[in-house]
Amino acid sequence: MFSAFDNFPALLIWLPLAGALLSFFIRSEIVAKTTALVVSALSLGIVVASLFYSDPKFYQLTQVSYVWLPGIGSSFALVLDGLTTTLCLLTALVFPMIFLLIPKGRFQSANNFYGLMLLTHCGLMGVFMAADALVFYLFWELALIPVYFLSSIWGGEKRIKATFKFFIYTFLGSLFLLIGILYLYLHQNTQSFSIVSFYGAELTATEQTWLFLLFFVAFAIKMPIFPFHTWQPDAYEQAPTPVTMVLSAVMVKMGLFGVLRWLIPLFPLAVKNFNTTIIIVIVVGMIYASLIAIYQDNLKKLIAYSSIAHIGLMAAGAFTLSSVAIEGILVQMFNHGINIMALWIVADIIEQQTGTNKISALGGIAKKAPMLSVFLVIAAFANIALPLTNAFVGEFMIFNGLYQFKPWIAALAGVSIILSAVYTLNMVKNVFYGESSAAVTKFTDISRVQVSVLSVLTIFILIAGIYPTPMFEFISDAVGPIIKKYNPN
Amino acid sequence: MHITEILFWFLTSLSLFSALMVVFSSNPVYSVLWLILVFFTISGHYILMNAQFLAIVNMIVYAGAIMVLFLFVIMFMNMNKESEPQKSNWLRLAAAVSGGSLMLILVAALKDNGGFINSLRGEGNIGLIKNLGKVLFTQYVVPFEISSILFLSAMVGAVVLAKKEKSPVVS
Amino acid sequence: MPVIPVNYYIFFSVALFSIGIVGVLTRRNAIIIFMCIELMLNAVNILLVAFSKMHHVNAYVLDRATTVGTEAQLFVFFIMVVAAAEVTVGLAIIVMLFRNIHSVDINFLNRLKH
Amino acid sequence: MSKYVFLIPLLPLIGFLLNGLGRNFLSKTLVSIIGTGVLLISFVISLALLQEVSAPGFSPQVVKLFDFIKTSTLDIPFSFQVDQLSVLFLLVITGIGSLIHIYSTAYMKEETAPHFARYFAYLNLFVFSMLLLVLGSNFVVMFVGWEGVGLCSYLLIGYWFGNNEYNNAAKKAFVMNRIGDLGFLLAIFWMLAQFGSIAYADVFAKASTAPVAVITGITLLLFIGAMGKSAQIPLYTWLPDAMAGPTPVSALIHAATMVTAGIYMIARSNVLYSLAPFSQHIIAIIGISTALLAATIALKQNDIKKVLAYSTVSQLGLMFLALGVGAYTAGVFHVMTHAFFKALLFLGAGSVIHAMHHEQDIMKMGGLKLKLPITHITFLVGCLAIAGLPPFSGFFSKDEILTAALAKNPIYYVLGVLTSLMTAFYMFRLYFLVFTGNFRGTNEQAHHLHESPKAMTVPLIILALCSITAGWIGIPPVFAENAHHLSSFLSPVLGTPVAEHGAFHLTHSTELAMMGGLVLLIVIMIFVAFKMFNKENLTAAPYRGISSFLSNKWYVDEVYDAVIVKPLNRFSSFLDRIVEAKIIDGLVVGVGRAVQFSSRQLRYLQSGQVGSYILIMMISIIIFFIFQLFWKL
Amino acid sequence: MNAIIISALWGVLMMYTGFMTSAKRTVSLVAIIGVVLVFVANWLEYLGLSFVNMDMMGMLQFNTFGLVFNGIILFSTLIYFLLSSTEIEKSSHTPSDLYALMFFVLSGISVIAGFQSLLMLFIGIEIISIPLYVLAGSDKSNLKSNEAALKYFLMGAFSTGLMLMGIALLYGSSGSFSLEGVAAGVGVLTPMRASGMVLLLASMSFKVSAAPFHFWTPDVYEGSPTVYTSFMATVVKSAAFFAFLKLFESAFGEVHGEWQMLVAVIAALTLIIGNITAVFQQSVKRMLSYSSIAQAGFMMLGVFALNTYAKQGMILYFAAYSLATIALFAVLAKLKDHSIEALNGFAKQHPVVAFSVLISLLSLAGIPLTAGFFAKYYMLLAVLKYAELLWLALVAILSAAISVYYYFRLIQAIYFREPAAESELDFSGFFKVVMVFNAILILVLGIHPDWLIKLIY
Repeated sequence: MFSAFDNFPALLIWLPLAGALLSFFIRSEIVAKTTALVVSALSLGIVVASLFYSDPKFYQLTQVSYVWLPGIGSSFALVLDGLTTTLCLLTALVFPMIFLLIPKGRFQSANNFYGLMLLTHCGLMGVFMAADALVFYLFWELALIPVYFLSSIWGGEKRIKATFKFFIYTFLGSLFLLIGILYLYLHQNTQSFSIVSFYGAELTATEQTWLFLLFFVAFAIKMPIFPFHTWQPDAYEQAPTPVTMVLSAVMVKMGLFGVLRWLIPLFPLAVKNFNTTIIIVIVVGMIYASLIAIYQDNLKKLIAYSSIAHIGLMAAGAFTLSSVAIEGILVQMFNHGINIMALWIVADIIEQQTGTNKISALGGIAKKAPMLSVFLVIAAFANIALPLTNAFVGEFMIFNGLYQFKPWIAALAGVSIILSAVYTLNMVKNVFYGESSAAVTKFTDISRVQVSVLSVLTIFILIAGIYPTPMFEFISDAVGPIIKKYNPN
Repeated sequence: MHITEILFWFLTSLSLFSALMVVFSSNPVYSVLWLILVFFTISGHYILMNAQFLAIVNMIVYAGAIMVLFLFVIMFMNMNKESEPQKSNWLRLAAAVSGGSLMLILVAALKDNGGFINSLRGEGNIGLIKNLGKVLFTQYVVPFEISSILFLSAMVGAVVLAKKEKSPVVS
Repeated sequence: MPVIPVNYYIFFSVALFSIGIVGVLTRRNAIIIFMCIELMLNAVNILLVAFSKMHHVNAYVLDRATTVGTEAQLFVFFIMVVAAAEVTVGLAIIVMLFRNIHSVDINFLNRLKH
Repeated sequence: MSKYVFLIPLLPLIGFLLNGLGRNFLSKTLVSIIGTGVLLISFVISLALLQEVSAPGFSPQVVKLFDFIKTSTLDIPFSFQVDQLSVLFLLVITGIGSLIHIYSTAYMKEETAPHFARYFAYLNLFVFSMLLLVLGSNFVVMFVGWEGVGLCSYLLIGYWFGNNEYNNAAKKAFVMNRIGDLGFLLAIFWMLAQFGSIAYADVFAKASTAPVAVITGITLLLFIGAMGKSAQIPLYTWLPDAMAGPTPVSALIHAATMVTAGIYMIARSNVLYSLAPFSQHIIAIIGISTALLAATIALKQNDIKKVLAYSTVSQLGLMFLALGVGAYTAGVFHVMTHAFFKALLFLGAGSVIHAMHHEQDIMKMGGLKLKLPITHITFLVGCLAIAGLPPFSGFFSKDEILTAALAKNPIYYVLGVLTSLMTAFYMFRLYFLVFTGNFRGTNEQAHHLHESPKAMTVPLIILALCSITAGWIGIPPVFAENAHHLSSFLSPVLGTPVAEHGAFHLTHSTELAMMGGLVLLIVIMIFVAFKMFNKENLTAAPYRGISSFLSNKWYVDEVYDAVIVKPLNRFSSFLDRIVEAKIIDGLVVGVGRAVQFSSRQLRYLQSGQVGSYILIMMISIIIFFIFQLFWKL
Repeated sequence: MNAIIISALWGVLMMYTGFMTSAKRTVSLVAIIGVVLVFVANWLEYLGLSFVNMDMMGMLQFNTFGLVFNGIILFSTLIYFLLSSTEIEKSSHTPSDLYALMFFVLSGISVIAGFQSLLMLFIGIEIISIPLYVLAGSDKSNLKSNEAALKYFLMGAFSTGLMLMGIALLYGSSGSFSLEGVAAGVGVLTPMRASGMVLLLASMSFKVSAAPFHFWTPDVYEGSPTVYTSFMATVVKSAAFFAFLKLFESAFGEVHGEWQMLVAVIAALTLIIGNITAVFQQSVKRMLSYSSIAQAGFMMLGVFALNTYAKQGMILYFAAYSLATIALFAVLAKLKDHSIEALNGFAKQHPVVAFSVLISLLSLAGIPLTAGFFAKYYMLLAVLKYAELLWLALVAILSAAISVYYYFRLIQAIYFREPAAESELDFSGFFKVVMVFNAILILVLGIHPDWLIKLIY
């Protein structure tokens, strides 16, 4: 192994953190933005480099480990393995794009904005890389707090109420998580929070049931899945769109990641008990969210509900415990992030130019902005998982897993495929096609920066849709440990 | 019945009666007087139990100093009339019920405590000033010293509260 | 020799204590309430002395020179000391209040609630 | 040669990329050259492939390009299958595709350069997807193409995106296709679960090992996919609406190629279907019902393209009938002939519309044969072909289907004949209304009437020629033994047609008599049409009774709207406004409210009265005593 | 012992300072020097250097736990003096007397830090309480202050009565006042011991303002001058908790299981009542009073669990809770209007102070990377050691979630809302420095609590 590689995870934490702290003390917006850009670009570089250094065959659960709180058996342990690499890459990819897209003067006291964004960046990286339950929990919260502030300070009119609902909801969830973690820590053989010793915990069926519920609620709220989702549409709508991008592209993956990294490997008995119920609820929720999306007149809310349906599919896939579904989720988490990012960028451009989110007030943008429309159409079709876009691969595999689990559930979930076409195309039609409405008369096509960012995303969408095999190589080591306890051999 | 027992019952019943009168007399001055009677009966009990020092101190400190202070304050406030408004009836009922049930519960809890019998013969003289003083200034010197802080603070406190401010505090 | 079970003292003390509590609960005059609290303290005192005697007698059987039981009597002494200090401050507070509202009725203490 | 097969789809893809990315820079000429050129090259390569596959002793080749999805549990290569069936479709797609591209260069002339390029990009992308569909060597690649053509269909129907009705039509097409796609997808998963692979070779080899119920399930699900794509009951309503797209698009996608994908899929999986008689029954029943239903609707349509659209639905129904009775070759044969004459008819209609300045109501046409001679002749050829008169191609393919149907069940035959007669009637109604009689349009239209340019007429002529001759590769044994070249060509893939290894054998004379009778009936129908519509002064009376019912397409759209769309919308709004806002979010908010409420109530406990504070304390102490001393907690 | 002596002496000195100088600043300076000296003296004792070597006769005994506790108290008081000295000066003509009282309180707390006998407990608590009655009523012309003082006094005296009854019953059953003596039972709770224990439990719950004995808290905290509320709610409450913990650990530790459920019920009640009632409050001061009840609920979990985690967590909780609350009250004391709306847009006007307030609020809410998180964390850990009591932990976190509601209402006002008018407040540079220092301290404890916790070993 390349020794510097071992330090990559730590760098991914410290860099954004340092950048964030620096940002708070910079008065000039340009310098702050540059700092943010440099830091996030460096992170991206590190993640990309780690892709080359990582060796799937060499699977380990800890790479970096500093002693932190010896008194209670926690150490600052991080790992970059197959499960985390794609998510770290996604995080590292999303942030520079967001920074690039923010025009000067959009946000008051921009240095704080960038600082908080970088803190979020740091928190997200930490969540994904943590190899210690306590560290995981801390970053889990660290990712939440800055987002709360970002949304509440720079958000829409009803921001305070909406983001507060979001905050309290997710905070409650994470408190459940905390209880679960502490219980596990206390009732296992070794006095340690490390992921290895957690995986080795031997729990009775009752304990597993309780702990499962605690963990599950936390992750379910974060994802969010039906019926824990009601914070999400409001929060997405009210948050400033760059923050919404973080929320929906990366942050929701925290919940999924939690399910894969912690929930499923830890509580095999409980998972097996509950998974059918959970999958059914999730699938019903997918259809539910899709139906609501059909009715939405608010562009951001529509995307939010669509996201609930898509995340729901991944969550359902995870609980099938089928390795094909989990492999699908691992790539789909990345791909969904890319797709929804593209959708949000488009939504943001529209909101910035027209000042409205109401679909009924929009229309005919395609005539004014053909370039934007091309990107939107691609993103929209990626959103409905058209083959040769990236989402198809993952969703295909997840559906396959669902089918293996219970064919009728796959059929039921499939209804959401149809519904997703309905609402996505409705949106495309009402926003982009038709006659130009009053709101879009002054619409201009997108700037060069926007084109380049959207192009990068589009290229990702297509390449990952046509030739996804390299992604499967990166994640090849990840599935085994997740479902190890379910296959005794 | 031995004289001690007679005394015990006499003091006890008098004490309880006076205590009730403290609670139920509507004139504060009478309350104070009944309370002084309670203290006297309690001093009597102390003597019965051969705790002469406490009996004396009780009379001096409580009946003498403290109650005079009370009386003084009551007089100072001109409250020697019987017109104290009463609490509402259900509140008084609730008070009586809860006080009574606390007594019942404590009695029920403590009624069979291992058969300790307190024979009030004159064994030992621990209640005498000499013996108490010896222990107080050897073993109990630390609390004794420390209670001086208590007095200091009570003193400072009383001064702070009672002192008349010349003018409102200016900032 | 006359023998009085310690239970009598306990019951007596508890009764006195409860009367004090009832007084605290039923009266509205702050001074009377305070006096009822003194009543409660005296109930404790008598109980302590009784216990002191009890423990002393028990120990005396084994050792004539024992000082067992002194500590309770000293405790009573300290209670009296503290009570005195408390009375000082308490009456000062009551007087202060009286100076302001010309009443010591605790039912009028209701500016602070909810 | 087969290793270069990847070029066939790649070239249109390149064309798509060039035209799509360069739409703001390329001139229309350049766009036309790129768009058409790539297709022509593909056509040539396909011809070369034909050479290879028709050589004796050729075995199907699987050309693997790269790993599409390769994980520890799933191995789906991106690979192409080169065999007779796929090459036949390649030829049809690239051939007719090329012609339609050429035609389009003229037809779309009025568009601005970027939109012109966009149009060609879409067309190229469509061809690319269609080629993937037929070339794939496993069901996933087929599915990729399958959805790809759906996308292109969507894009092309909504090509004029300024018009919201077109957009709605596009959306409808896509959504209905998606419903079918779900069936297809589930079938894929089932096959994966059953056979562990979705490569044709593996699936077909292992098919006989699976229980019949499983095969029936899989085939039915596949058929649901086919119903969507090939516009069968109940998923056919999108196709007539799809006429919103430019007419060449209708010709290519909604007549010649994409809609036959369902036929291709079932023909491709014939091994499975042969093992599932129940599915075959279903297919036959649905096919013949669709054929009849669409034919009845077509009788009373006044939009030139709608007539053709319903005719397409009807013909597709016939093809499914063929598949349902096991005559796969007949189905594929009809796909081919239909491709020619329906493309011809659409392009002819396009030529008419072009001349009429986008007027599509046949009641406002009439007497065009003088102004549009070439269009007229070729259109007539198309009509004759579709009506099924010998020696036009339609005759042979349709006859083969009907024969096979008769062999299976006489009712199918009777209904098939009925459909054919109606087809003849409405096609000639169309013909007479458009080309004969008086011109019923505005003066201005009359003034501008002109024959279409070469780029449009030449493809018409070529297609007309094909419409005449295409049937000759499938001469039934009744005319000449072993003249059915198509059948022998396809037999490695589709097996021997049922009629030949005859459980049911008609004598040649009976067969000839039936053919003759049918032809006679068709001629009578044409004559009736001639009588009814070749009038100087035709008045368009409003439809009443059954006519109104038919012209309103059996009110199927209205029923769908009332039964599915509206309730769904209402349900969505119910979910959003009631369930989401009131119940689920209401619960969340309600918890908050409950806390606030209890906060408001609890603080009254804090009464400000010392007495009550102490009382509560005392009560609590008493309770504690009770619990500590008497009722152990 | 060092701390008791120095703080008592300094209390006397403070009384005389009032005679010697009329400059209030000087008085404050002397007080600050005094508390530093007491802190140093305590530190020296921690290092093993005791000024007096007298035989305590088993009345007092100072172990590291007590000394570290005392150190935290003294340090908090130092921060408190630094932040609030100007307000103390404003509160009276003779702040020296009030400082003296606070030094006496400190010496009482130092007694509590080492008590080994119920007598010392009693005296210590009285030394703490009596000056507090006075401090509560120190704003003599303010009726609310008067009311607070009288309520506090009456209820405090009443609870003293309960406590003494409890002590008497314990003496009756064990014949001793020392903690070991009381503990040296037969390992079961006789009815008399149990009765004594229940009464002690009630009176200690009263001192720490645990439900249902908390009723005095909101009224007294609201009525008292804000500076002294701060002192009462932090330093004094911590001391009461220390006494509670030590008493029940030493005297009733062996029969832990017998009374544990009772404490669990008290803790749960405190958490629920404190948090829920705080939600609706409109006055920041009163809200913080309820919040202090809620925090007491969390600390009760430590008393409930009585294990290593509980002790470690208590130490951390004292520090986290005191530092945060002192900072909040310090700002609040400078505000004229105590409604939440008065804080609108505070961050725009005073970014530095707002930041410190933010950190304090986050710490109180138990957000990670602040000291408050680890404090709560240890408490939960302590509770979860009892596997069957998951419900108690759930109650705790549900109330923590509710607490976020009202703490974040303040954050919303401070950070997300627009100011109504120009702020007339002016914070001195020194004040800002101390506030920031305090915030950094909270963060440091939140990142590495081990630095504090390992001191007790």
